[in-house]
Amino acid sequence: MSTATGTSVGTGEAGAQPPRGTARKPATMAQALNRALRDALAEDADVHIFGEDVGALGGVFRVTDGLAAEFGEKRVTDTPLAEAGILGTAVGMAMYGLRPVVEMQFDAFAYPGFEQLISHISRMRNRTRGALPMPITVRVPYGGGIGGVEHHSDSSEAYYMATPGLHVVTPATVADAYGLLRHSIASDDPVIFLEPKRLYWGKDDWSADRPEAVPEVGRALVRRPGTSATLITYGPSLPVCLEAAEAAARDEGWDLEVVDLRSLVPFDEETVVASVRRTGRAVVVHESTGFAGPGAELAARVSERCFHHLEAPVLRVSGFDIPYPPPMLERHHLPDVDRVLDAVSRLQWESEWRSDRGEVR
Amino acid sequence: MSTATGTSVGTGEAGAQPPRGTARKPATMAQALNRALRDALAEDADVHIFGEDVGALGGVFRVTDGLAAEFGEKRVTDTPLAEAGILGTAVGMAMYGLRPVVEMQFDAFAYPGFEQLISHISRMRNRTRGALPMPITVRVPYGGGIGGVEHHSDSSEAYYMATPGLHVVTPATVADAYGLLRHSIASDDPVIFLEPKRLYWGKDDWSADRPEAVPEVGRALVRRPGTSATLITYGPSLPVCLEAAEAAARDEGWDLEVVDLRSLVPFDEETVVASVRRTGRAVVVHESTGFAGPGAELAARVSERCFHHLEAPVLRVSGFDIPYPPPMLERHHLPDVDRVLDAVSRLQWESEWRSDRGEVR
Amino acid sequence: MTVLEQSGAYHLAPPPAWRPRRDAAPLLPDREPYRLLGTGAELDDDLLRELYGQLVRGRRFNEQATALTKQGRLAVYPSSTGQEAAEVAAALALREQDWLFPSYRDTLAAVARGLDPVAVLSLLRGDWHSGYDPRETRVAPLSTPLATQLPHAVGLAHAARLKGDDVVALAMVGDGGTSEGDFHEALNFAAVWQAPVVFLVQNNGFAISVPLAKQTAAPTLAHKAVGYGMPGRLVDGNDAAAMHHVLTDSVERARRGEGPSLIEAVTYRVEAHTNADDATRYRDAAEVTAWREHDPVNLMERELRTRKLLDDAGVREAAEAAEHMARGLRERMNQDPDLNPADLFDHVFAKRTTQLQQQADQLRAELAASEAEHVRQDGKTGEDA
Amino acid sequence: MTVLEQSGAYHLAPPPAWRPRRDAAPLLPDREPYRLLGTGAELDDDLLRELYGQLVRGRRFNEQATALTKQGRLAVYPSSTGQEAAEVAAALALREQDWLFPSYRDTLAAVARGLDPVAVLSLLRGDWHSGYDPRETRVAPLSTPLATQLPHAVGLAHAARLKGDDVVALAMVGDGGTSEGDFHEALNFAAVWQAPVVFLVQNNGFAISVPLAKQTAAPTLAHKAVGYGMPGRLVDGNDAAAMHHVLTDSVERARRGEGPSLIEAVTYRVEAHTNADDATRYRDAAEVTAWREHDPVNLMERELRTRKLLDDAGVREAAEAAEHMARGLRERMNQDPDLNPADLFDHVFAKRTTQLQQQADQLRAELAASEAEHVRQDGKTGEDA
Ligand SMILES: Cc1ncc(C[n+]2csc(CCOP(=O)(O)OP(=O)(O)O)c2C)c(N)n1
Ligand SMILES: Cc1ncc(C[n+]2csc(CCOP(=O)(O)OP(=O)(O)O)c2C)c(N)n1
Ligand SMILES: [Mg+2]
Ligand SMILES: [Mg+2]
Repeated sequence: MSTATGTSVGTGEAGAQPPRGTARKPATMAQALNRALRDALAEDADVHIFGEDVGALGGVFRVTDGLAAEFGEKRVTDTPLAEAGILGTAVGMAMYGLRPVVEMQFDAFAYPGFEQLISHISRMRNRTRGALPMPITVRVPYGGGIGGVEHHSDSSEAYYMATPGLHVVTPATVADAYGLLRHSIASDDPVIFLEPKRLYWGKDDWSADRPEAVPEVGRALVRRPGTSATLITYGPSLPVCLEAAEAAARDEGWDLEVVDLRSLVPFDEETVVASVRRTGRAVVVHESTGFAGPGAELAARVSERCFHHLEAPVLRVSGFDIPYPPPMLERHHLPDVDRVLDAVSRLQWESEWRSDRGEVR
Repeated sequence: MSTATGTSVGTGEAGAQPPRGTARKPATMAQALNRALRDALAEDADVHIFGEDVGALGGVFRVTDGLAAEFGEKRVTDTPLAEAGILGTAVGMAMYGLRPVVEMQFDAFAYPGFEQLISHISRMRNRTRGALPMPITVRVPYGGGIGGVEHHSDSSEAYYMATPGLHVVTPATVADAYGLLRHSIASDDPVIFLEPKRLYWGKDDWSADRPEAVPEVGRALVRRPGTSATLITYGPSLPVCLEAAEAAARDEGWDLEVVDLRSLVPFDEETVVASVRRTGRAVVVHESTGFAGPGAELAARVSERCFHHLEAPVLRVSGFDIPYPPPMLERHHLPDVDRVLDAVSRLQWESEWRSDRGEVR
Repeated sequence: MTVLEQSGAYHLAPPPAWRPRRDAAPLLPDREPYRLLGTGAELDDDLLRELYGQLVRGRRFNEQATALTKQGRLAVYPSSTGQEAAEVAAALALREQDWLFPSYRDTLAAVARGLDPVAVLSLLRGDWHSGYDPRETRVAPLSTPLATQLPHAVGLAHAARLKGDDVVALAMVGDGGTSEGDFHEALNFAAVWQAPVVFLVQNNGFAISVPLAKQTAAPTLAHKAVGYGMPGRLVDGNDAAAMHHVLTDSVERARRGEGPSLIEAVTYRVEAHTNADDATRYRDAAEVTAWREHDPVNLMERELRTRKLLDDAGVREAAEAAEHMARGLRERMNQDPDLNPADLFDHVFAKRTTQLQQQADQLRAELAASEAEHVRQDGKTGEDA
Repeated sequence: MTVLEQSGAYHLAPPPAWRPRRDAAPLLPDREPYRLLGTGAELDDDLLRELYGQLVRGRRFNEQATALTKQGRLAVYPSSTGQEAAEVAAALALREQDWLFPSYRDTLAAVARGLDPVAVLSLLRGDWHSGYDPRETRVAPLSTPLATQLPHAVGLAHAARLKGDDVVALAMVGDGGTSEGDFHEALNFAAVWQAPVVFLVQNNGFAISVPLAKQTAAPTLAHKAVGYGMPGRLVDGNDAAAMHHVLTDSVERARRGEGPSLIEAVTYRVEAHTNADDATRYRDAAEVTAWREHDPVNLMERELRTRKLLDDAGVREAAEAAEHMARGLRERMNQDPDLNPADLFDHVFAKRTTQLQQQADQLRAELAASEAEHVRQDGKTGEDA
């Protein structure tokens, strides 16, 4: 598999192999998502897609392309332009047993629906002691790097992570785009499904007709094994981290492990902690703002759980603590390979690895 | 000063002394807030208060009691029932040079206004390169412990902290309630002013006519100096921490330092880091949920900045990662003295303090 | 504002997309609230008797719940005293398979629908956020965030229609709630989808302390319907017969696939907003007194007496039935509910996450430790005494 | 739905709080879009000429901006081609001290108001989020989140009134934007406060791909006004004279303290939603062709010619003026804007926080390092070459 940036991405030790004899050819993440929606619609009559421009247009990113034509307007429906209305009616549809899959057109346009999301979607199951589960998938194209003008490049995962009752899922590979979206739609819990906009057109070899199985939501994957330090990342920053790892191996002799979280909630503490305990060093990488951003939880948790194994403080590489910049300045904001490598270089390499450190202290 | 729980709270080394000869008598936090609003209205004709029930009723917590009668309906205005409308019109009023002070009736009822808050209030100054500052104060009664039914006890500070462009302020004492609210209203930046509901009726000795000056927004205060470990907290959890510190001193011989952040944004890294470097141990305490909650940033930052000074991992004591419980179960959720002490006891006291540790490694 | 033909005029086709849309006139509400009581209209005797019984029980229920709140048995109670006609009619207008979407004030509508009152009071008692199974009862949880239940009702009604089921949703909201964006979005979705929903606004004059005049400048709240392309109906909300008639009419209209309606019930909140509120701060006692003259229970009693369907014995009988209900409620509410702290972790997700499992274990350990402590202390106290 | 008096009827006073509210009839819009062109109405010659010149320049501006987008000089351009009449009339209806609240599509209204086009295009060019000083120009930043600018306009107009200033706010929104909760809340606040605001909805038939019929079931969008208690006006949005007349009328009404209005301009989005959109996916070319027959520039040209206010030379002259404007725009837009990365940190708060200062320092160091790297590499390349 190769990602948008041309770096090779393996499914890692936990990734299932594709079925034998299946033709794999280059496919974009957008195509895989489209296929996942199509297959979900075909397999389960309770799946309904609706949102702004998801019908004839196929969505502004064409992720729902052709679905209205194939399944009709009752299954794939253009709604009035109102995000709280979309999420609110999704609640009612889920109450009646349907499985709504809705699209927020861009990350920042999910904000009008936050009350429905926080006060109802995330809490209805709990409110009713399990009587009203909310099998709703909220697809949100997120992140920057596509030259979008204001409000088109937010990374809002911190809001979702801080809301108990929501799953927060984000694919970084074509196979995961398909597999995680299918898992999410099948889930009886509400899922915020974050689609990295700048990976929409990234290609991997992939079999649309027999998509390979991917591990369930809640499992992180080691995308590149390594021994020197762990890069903890997800979504749009995975290709950046993989590229950084290659550069580090080539130029500095550091062998970096790269962990792709795949879901921020549930959070796969086991995989992450095991990796950092092994390597003794960690950098959390994402493009969202840093202060109280998604990386705060990751860094705090790793710092606590791996305390006696850490050779250096857990560092965070992220966007700055600013509103997302205009297109002409966004490259300064987005963490790139250099910024990742710079953080890695600050991991106090002068002190040596002592595997027994925990015991010694 | 004594707080609701009866624990003595000093303003610490940075707190200004009250002016000589001023009568100090017991006052509640609600009274101090009311006085701050009154004095702000009296001093600056551009200050306008509006929101749901802030007029004749004086707000459901009586914080605006008497203000409409004193300043008239044009200065203190009941609005239609619509939080996005309240925040959105506040933006327009601020554009015209007014200084709106608005009330969200309860924390969870601020959610309908999140788009206005995130997409406009927090960004308008940046959007216009400083031409349109947003001197808006959004008062939000927050937190639980008052037996409120669903949606009446949320702690939503994580959302605000993750939004660049907002100040996030929260008083824990009567003097700070007055002083920080005055600072906030005078600020040219938008402030989310979080009022701990369960401290509204807590009393301190305080002089309404000559309120003592308090340090500016962005300064943390050491409320109790100590040497064994630092409790980092704010708002409703300050009294809990002070009580825990007294109990620890009495029962275990631990001398705990208690830092009251006063504002989560700006974050006073200097004061917090200095304290933890001194004590070598830290526990972050708040009642909001833990996962991706406010404490995540605090713990991550302290872990990084104090790495070589830490004798134990930074621990977090918080509410559980669940929707806020119903009144009859909330006591299980809220961090209490025992839960704080339990965390303190897990700070690996068996290892000894080595002030030279940073150098040794 | 039509411009007369003048010299220099030439023919200009209208804008191509322009086709005069649906006529607005039939969507406009009556000029006065619709009423049946006192008009001598032909009405079903049994229905009137049924409404009366429900009104008397409803009033008693409100009084009992308020009393229980004063005794600390409920965390809070927003009473619907004075609004019983709308509450009861909402319940009776629905068929078995229909859904009710109540707000926090509409405990009574759920109870009148036949739900266990103790289960309905769960939210306000504070033992859990909701106490009944919405799918079994076809009553959504009482909704606290204003107007947020309205899009739920639209989604559910739309889903039922997609599945070909005969289900109507009736959603209740207050006058204050009409100002929220969710009200607007819900009505718009309903009209565009022609979903089988009825929106019932109880205009009780106040949103806590804020009177209607500060809430809206609309001619009536029912006029809001026009902007969505649905009929608006204006009804005397204290006239249970009128409420029942208009609600049934709208519900059956929706059932026939003719789309949603908006009903404004003009009524009055006789008590304070909740037990925690002090209504003297914002309204005159005189206003309340005037409304007590237009009490829904009294209006129905008078109607029945006029129609010779009720005598003193009948009144006594109804009061006794209500008293019986109240006694049962009191007794059950005076028992402490069964609480299980593990519930806190079990319904956040379908399956506990690792973190939630850890936290559940932590709480269990804490509770065990504090129980042990109590036992120890009780032992001590015993010795000391 | 009135019930006739029958035997058994008795007198029942109306519900006490009930007073028939404001009459709804005057709030209802005309049945057909209001028009002036082609009607032979008496109109001001200078105004017609002014409108014509602005329309021609506006059209040319749209074409030029679209061309610049194709050349990569703008990140995106949502063209108002076909909607120039509404854009231009909005600008001209305002006085100096009034405020305009445009949406992302309303670049032209700001330009017609006299703002520097390069500054107005800042958002769409991508050098910053907004390029002019709103207080100096009395034009709010182009708003992207739909309908969110409407409550801003209400707040500003209300604030001006509180201060006793003579200021009206004109807020622009699309047909799609009327479905958002913010539209509802803004109109309601405006009506309750009787704020001097005019809401102009450009109904251009589509919200990206979604046609009006899927957006609303209302008789017209102007009918939404009734539900707020303000007048709704329906206008042919391609008739610049009618637009100017109705807008001016509403603006002056607001100025006199008579409250807000809602205007629906019936028009059409001739181009795709933006350069990134493919309109063939959701509409027929025939529809577009039909609307081109109702083009706002052509309509005005025809009117002027009919009135003998324009000849071929005049048309040529207007085209040349427009071409001159376009050339200037092209030249200036072809120069790279001055960018300063430090701007990223300077306006988040009044004062940089410690953290922002650290981050600014970090970026400065990164940029210095990469510049050094470039110099090194350029040096090398120089040697290699
Ligand atoms: C979104 C939201 N904002 C604020 C509140 C707080 N609140 C609870 S009831 C109420 C007044 C509601 O008035 P109305 O809609 O007329 O209903 P009524 O209480 O009269 O039945 C308010 C402001 C809330 N519950 N939800
Ligand atoms: C809150 C919000 N949701 C979604 C979008 C994405 N979006 C941009 S323009 C548009 C369509 C707007 O249609 P309309 O209001 O009719 O204006 P027009 O583009 O026709 O001028 C959409 C959905 C947005 N900008 N803001
Ligand atoms: Mg009310
Ligand atoms: Mg449009």
